[in-house]
Amino acid sequence: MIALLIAVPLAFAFASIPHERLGRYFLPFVALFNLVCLFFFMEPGQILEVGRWPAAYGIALVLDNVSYPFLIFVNFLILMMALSATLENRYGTLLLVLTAAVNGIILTGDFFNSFVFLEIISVIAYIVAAHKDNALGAFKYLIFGGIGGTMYLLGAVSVYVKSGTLNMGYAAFITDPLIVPTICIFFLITFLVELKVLPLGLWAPDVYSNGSSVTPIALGSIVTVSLVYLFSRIFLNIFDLPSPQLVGILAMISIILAELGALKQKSLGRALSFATISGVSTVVAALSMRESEIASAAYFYLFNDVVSKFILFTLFAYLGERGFKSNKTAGIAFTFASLSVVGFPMFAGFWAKYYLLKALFQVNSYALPAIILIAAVIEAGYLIKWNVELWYKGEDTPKVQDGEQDSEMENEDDEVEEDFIPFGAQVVTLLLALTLVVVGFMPGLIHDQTMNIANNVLDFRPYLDLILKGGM
Amino acid sequence: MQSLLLYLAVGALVGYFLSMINRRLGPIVLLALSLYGLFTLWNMPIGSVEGLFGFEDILQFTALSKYFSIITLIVFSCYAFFNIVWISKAKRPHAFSALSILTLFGTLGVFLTPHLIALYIFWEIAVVASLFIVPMGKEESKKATIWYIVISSIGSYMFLYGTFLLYSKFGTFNLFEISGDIASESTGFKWLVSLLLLSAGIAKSGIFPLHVWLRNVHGNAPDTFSAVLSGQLVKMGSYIIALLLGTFPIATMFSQFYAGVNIFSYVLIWLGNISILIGTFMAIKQNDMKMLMAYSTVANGGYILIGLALLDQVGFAGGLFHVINHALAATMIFLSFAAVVYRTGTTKIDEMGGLIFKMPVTFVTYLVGIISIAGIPPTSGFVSKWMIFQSLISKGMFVTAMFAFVGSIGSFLYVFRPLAGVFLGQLKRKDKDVKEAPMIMLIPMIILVALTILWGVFPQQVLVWVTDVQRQFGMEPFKFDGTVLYSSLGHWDSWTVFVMFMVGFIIAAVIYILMPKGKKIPLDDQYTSGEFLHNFDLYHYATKYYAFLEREYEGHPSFEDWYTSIVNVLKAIGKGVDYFVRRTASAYTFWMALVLALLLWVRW
Amino acid sequence: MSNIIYYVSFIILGIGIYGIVSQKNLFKQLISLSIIDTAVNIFIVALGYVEWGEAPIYSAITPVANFVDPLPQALVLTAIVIGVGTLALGSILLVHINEKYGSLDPDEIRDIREVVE
Amino acid sequence: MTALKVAGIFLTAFFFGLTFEGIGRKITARVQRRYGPPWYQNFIDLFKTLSKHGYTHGWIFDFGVIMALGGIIASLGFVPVGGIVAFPGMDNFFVIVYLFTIGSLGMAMGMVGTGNPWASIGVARALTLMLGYEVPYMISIGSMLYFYRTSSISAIMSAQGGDWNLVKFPIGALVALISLQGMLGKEPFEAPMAPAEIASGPMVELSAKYMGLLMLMNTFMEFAEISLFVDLFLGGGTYFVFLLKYLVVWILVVLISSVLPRFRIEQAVYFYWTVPIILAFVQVFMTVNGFVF
Amino acid sequence: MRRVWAILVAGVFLYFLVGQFLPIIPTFGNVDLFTRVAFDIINKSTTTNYNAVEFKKSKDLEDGSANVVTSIVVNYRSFDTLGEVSVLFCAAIGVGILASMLKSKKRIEFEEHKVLMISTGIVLPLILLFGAYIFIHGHLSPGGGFPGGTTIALGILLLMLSNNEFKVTDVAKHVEQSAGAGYVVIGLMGMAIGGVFLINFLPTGVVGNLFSAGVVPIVYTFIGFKVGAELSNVISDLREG
Repeated sequence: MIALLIAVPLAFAFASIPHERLGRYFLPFVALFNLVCLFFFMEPGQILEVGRWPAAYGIALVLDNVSYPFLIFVNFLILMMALSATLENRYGTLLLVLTAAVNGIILTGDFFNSFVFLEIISVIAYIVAAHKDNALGAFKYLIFGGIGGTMYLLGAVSVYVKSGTLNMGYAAFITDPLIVPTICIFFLITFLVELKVLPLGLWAPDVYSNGSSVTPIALGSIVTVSLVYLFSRIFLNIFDLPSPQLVGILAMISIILAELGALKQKSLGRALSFATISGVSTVVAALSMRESEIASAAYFYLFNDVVSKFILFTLFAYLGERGFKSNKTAGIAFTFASLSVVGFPMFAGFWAKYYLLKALFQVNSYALPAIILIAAVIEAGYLIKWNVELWYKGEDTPKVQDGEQDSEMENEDDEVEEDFIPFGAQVVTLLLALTLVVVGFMPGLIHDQTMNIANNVLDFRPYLDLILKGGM
Repeated sequence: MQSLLLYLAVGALVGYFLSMINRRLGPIVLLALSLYGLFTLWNMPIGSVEGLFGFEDILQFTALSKYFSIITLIVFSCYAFFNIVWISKAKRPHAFSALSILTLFGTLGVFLTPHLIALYIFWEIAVVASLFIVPMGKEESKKATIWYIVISSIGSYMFLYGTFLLYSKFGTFNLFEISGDIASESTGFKWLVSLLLLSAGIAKSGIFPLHVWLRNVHGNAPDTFSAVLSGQLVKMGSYIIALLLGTFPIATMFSQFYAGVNIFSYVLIWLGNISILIGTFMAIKQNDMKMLMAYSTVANGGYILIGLALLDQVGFAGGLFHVINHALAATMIFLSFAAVVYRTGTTKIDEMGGLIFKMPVTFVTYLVGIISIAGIPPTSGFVSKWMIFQSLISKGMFVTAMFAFVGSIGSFLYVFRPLAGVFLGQLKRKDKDVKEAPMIMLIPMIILVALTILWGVFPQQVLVWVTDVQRQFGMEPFKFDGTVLYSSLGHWDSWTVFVMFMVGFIIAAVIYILMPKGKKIPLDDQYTSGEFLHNFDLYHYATKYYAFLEREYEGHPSFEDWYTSIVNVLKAIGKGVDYFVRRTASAYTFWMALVLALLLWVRW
Repeated sequence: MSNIIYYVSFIILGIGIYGIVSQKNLFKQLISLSIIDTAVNIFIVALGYVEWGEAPIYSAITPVANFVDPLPQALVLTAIVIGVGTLALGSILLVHINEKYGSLDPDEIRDIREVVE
Repeated sequence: MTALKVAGIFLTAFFFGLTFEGIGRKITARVQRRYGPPWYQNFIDLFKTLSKHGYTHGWIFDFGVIMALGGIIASLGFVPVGGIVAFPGMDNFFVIVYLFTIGSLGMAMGMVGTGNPWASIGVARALTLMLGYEVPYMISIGSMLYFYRTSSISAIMSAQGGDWNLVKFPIGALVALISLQGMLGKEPFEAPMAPAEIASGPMVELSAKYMGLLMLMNTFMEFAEISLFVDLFLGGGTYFVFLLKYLVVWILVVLISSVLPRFRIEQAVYFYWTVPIILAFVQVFMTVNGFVF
Repeated sequence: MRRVWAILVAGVFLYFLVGQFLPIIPTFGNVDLFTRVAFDIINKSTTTNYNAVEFKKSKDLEDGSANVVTSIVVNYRSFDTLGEVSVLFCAAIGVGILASMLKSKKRIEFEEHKVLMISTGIVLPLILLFGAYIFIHGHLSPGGGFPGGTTIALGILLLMLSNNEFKVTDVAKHVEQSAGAGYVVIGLMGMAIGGVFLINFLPTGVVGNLFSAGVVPIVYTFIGFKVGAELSNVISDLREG
């Protein structure tokens, strides 16, 4: 039953070959189908042994309290992207396979299987990255991701050599203090590359800033979320993170460097890419603490960051050189998203920062909060700058943005410019912006979920029980 | 309180949509709300506690809250009243009104809650709402917005950090619960927390290290909103300072340094001194009248800080009293500027002149405003200055006293510059058909003038509030009896002074009337050392008014440049990062290996 | 000296990394990447070798099981195909780069890009 | 009773102020080898100017003049003249100092209101000079307030009894004297008026009655300021002793002014912010550490 | 300088692999299979009790293919193979997209060669036949879907080299689609019949017979067709430009 989440997208992908644009029309329905399945026909706590081979021998798909919310979130993002992005021919098919792959990488309980899905994601990522004639960035990513993939393969194989099986649950019985870190370093390198933690994430800005409406969202939002899941599954649940302090320090450096890089940029796209780097680095830094409170806050932060960046990147892709003068809705969404990224109150971002700082201070960690706040100051500076610039673009007499509501000025009713943002994108961005506001007023909506995830991801027992139970 | 805040939150939306119908309705809504709030809070008993949005006991109405909320609401009602006409010049009236209401909402929230996180939330709401009003001003206002947000964020994030530090120690966000236990912590912790929490107030009220944003923001913001910025939003910073200095047992937390003043207060006092110096001398050389008043705000923020940091019977009261004086005076002055700009359309001093015969009421407003700023009796400005001086002298803090004197005398210089340049002197030919500002604009100014003089002659009402605050913080309240004000160095009677002033004035007037009447001649008929006047515009002495004084400190260091260069350094680092980004794959693997080696190194 | 083959695969791996870092030409870097893949595959297959073991196929010659570990071989089969996909993609990307910048030398390309921006 | 005292102070200021000014003019003339006007010349000038028809430049001009005179009269009421103390205890130093500024502000406003650049320049200089002399003056007086724990002039006056503060606070007295020279606008701190340079600055547009009123104001101002000095440093004394001391100080001031040239304005400010301020702080240091003779 | 860096980097890697990684893996050859799942897989007793497998004798085991690697690839870890197929699929699509995005549409022409043309006519059927053989006997002998498909694609390449007129038509695309969909459909059929995705729902005959091992040959046939079609697509895309 769980396999449908992977099989159905694949089947539609294969079926969509003969006509070039067929995949585009399949994509939203498939995502919707996945969501419906997840909501109504599946509940966490079930395992599927593919081909009914016992988990140790075959491949087991596990749907537990950790992967369930992630699946919902990822499929929701895919649905949003399917509605908002403009897909060239054949991209629909690729994104269908991507859907299958991210669902697979979240569901699978097998190291080598996750490697295969990782490679699918990477291959699609290379293609998507080459969008808008950005072959060079894509090639960088290919070289880098290729090596990362190789490292992951080495890790998986050494897990097999040491534990005799590739299953994640059984792999957890490797406890030799000499072996585990060595294996984990292989995985860690892959994740540092794929999660764009500087200095390994240097490929990201060139890839994200190609001005496509697909690339940054598919890679920056969807893939990132699934990989953060895998990161926490491997390093929080199965193995111990090797030298967590070092990872934390690395991520902090990455935060600051990324913010400075963003501060310098002259194009909004690159600035946003750097901002994404710092956001994900924050999540990694927080996750490396291995505390349930902090992890929950980190997932909240991830939620806010991904949704806001979704809005920002989409609007950036459509804006091009134009400002918000002719399109207020976009402006509102953009402003809300940037405010939420910076973490102003009454947006989701504030609660993300609030929970994160609170949890960090409870374990007496004082460096990361300082870093986060410094980064927030820089972020506030350049994001507000971009807001103002975009609101005033091409206006001889300055007109002002209004942060709260959308307003039509009497004196510009007569001049109506053409609407350059497709309706779908407008609706989606506005919807997501409103989501940020709603979450800002009712943080419990997300926080309960993230607490649930964090509590489950940090104790290994239920996962192993599930695998040992076996069955459907 | 809860209902008031809710009305304000809803009022923002209502005001927005009403101003769709007619843009004048927006300010009217704000006026109604502020008057309602003034009525409510004036009659509210001190110490009443309420919840908000389901959080229990999150609102607490202390004496300090009452004092500051009343100031805020007075300022805001005058501002709203003024806007009813001015709004027609606003860039985008709906948003303007709605955001103004939201600013009021945020500020009142700040004043009403002792819960640090709630305070932070309200604070940021006020900041963001005002942030989006600022760029409605001149062209430079866009850059000003960046200054505003960055420095305000620095302050508020330091505040947040300190808040969480306290939380990690004491497990509560309620300031009043914390205040008791903090004295027993380690010295470093106390310094850190106090400085972090105070830095929000320092950034907001434009104290020395973080004063650079005031010139840009106050100078370029929409004309009437500058009044709120300088008269009210800056007072949010003073509120934080007063709250923390009063709530924390600063006197017992830190060791005594000099004349019963502890070392921490002394650091603050020195910040205040530097602010006074910078504010005064930078204001003297400004040619833009709004920027000039912005720097005067810096100087007065220094006064308030000094007064509050003295933490004694007279000085603290003086600082608190100075808050309301400066609030009223700055509002008056900026409103009169707004009226002038409304008619003439410029803020450069040397582009105007002789407006007094065109807009007399505006002139009188400005005159009383500057008299209060300069602290001359019988306006209320003198009362607070007298308190601060008395306290400084009685403690023997003569260096600080010197700074205070310099600021006080210097204020004569800079407030006189717009007076001479804008209102007095030769009327520019381009302004010859300028009219007095409309009636609606004059009424709030007149109200403010009346209040200033009233509280200058009968300061009891304000002193009652101030002494309530002192009692709340467990200090010895300021001693006064009717209009007689006592300090350890003697007393004076504002009423007597006023009477004597009247007597002298009447004597002079009598002499003037008895003597033969003078003949009225136009301004351009005067002593020109035998020359014939060709251009009367040029005959008006307003450019480089204090050139001979400015020459003395031309090469002064500019903190704006310093901060800009810091930003440039950061950008240079960012450029380095970007350089590595642009390298192609070959460099990356090297980095990867580096990380690998690092991981190993740490593990061994 | 029994696990000489490990060393061989490691050396090939090192050659690949050396190629990636040292070569300016992007195509050579791609080739180096696939060299690394190959080295890893060799290594993995070597991991599964059992002394005197035979190919894991039941046949007339080997009716009973005395096999090497088949699972690494299966994994390598998958890994090879994935490597092929990556290689094909990389080559077409290089065609694009060469068409856009007229060069495969990263330094020249960077100069061109800075001129463009 | 208070009213009578105030009236007495006013009359004293009027008659003796004008008389002493006349004597001062005479002394200056003698120093400059001239014959000089009679001692009652100022009365003549005053009544003559007051009785003539003058020219006005609009209501702010008139208002400024009235405000100037009114402010000075008001502040004069608080100054103890020898035994005559109108408001015992309430004659607070800062009140008096700030009441003076009303007069100055009124004069500045009225004069600039004439629209004559000379007036504006003169006022600007006057204010700048004020920034110079007020600070050391207030600091040195402040040290006395700190010593006597009171800021009431009459209290200090009576407290010093026999031995004058001139002896107790010699340096402070010196600083106060230098500042007094600037307050009175006498050489070497005469830049604001400077008849030959900026056509006597603020006074440039004055005619008939306005001139008279300002002369009166000037006289009262000098009287008040010198009386302050006498009260604070020479121990006031009974009415006639007070007047005697007053005369001495006045003659000293006049002699100094009649032999010295004029500082440029920034020179004056620079001077005030170096020498007198340092001296004032020396005095402060001595006072705070109890070195009072 | 670059080369110094390069040697340094490679050195770090080797240092890590030799110094850190080598000690924790078993020395070459002495692997003890009992500690690995491979042992049960070889003896086809992951779900049943252990009994030795004998060629051409033992029947109806849990998995019937004589080639153990095949049994792992297509049966035990068939899910990996599905993913693997989709990797190749995505790569092919990507090459197609990127090739179609190229500005300069110039087709690579080869010079006609008589010998090549004639010999192609002779060799091509054999090649195709051999490819088919490889993937049909994937469960008995070395090889399988991927090598077979590759062989077929090589035949297509030979055809291209031999005559310029030849173009890969949309037939390839349809074959690819139907083959890929077929794999998934088999998986779903397994779900329908056996209740689990990709279950082996056909009887696994005697080990070593051609008609044995349930769905394995079918899947491999699909894979063979799919891979062949995909690779020929890739080649033609690269050529057509």
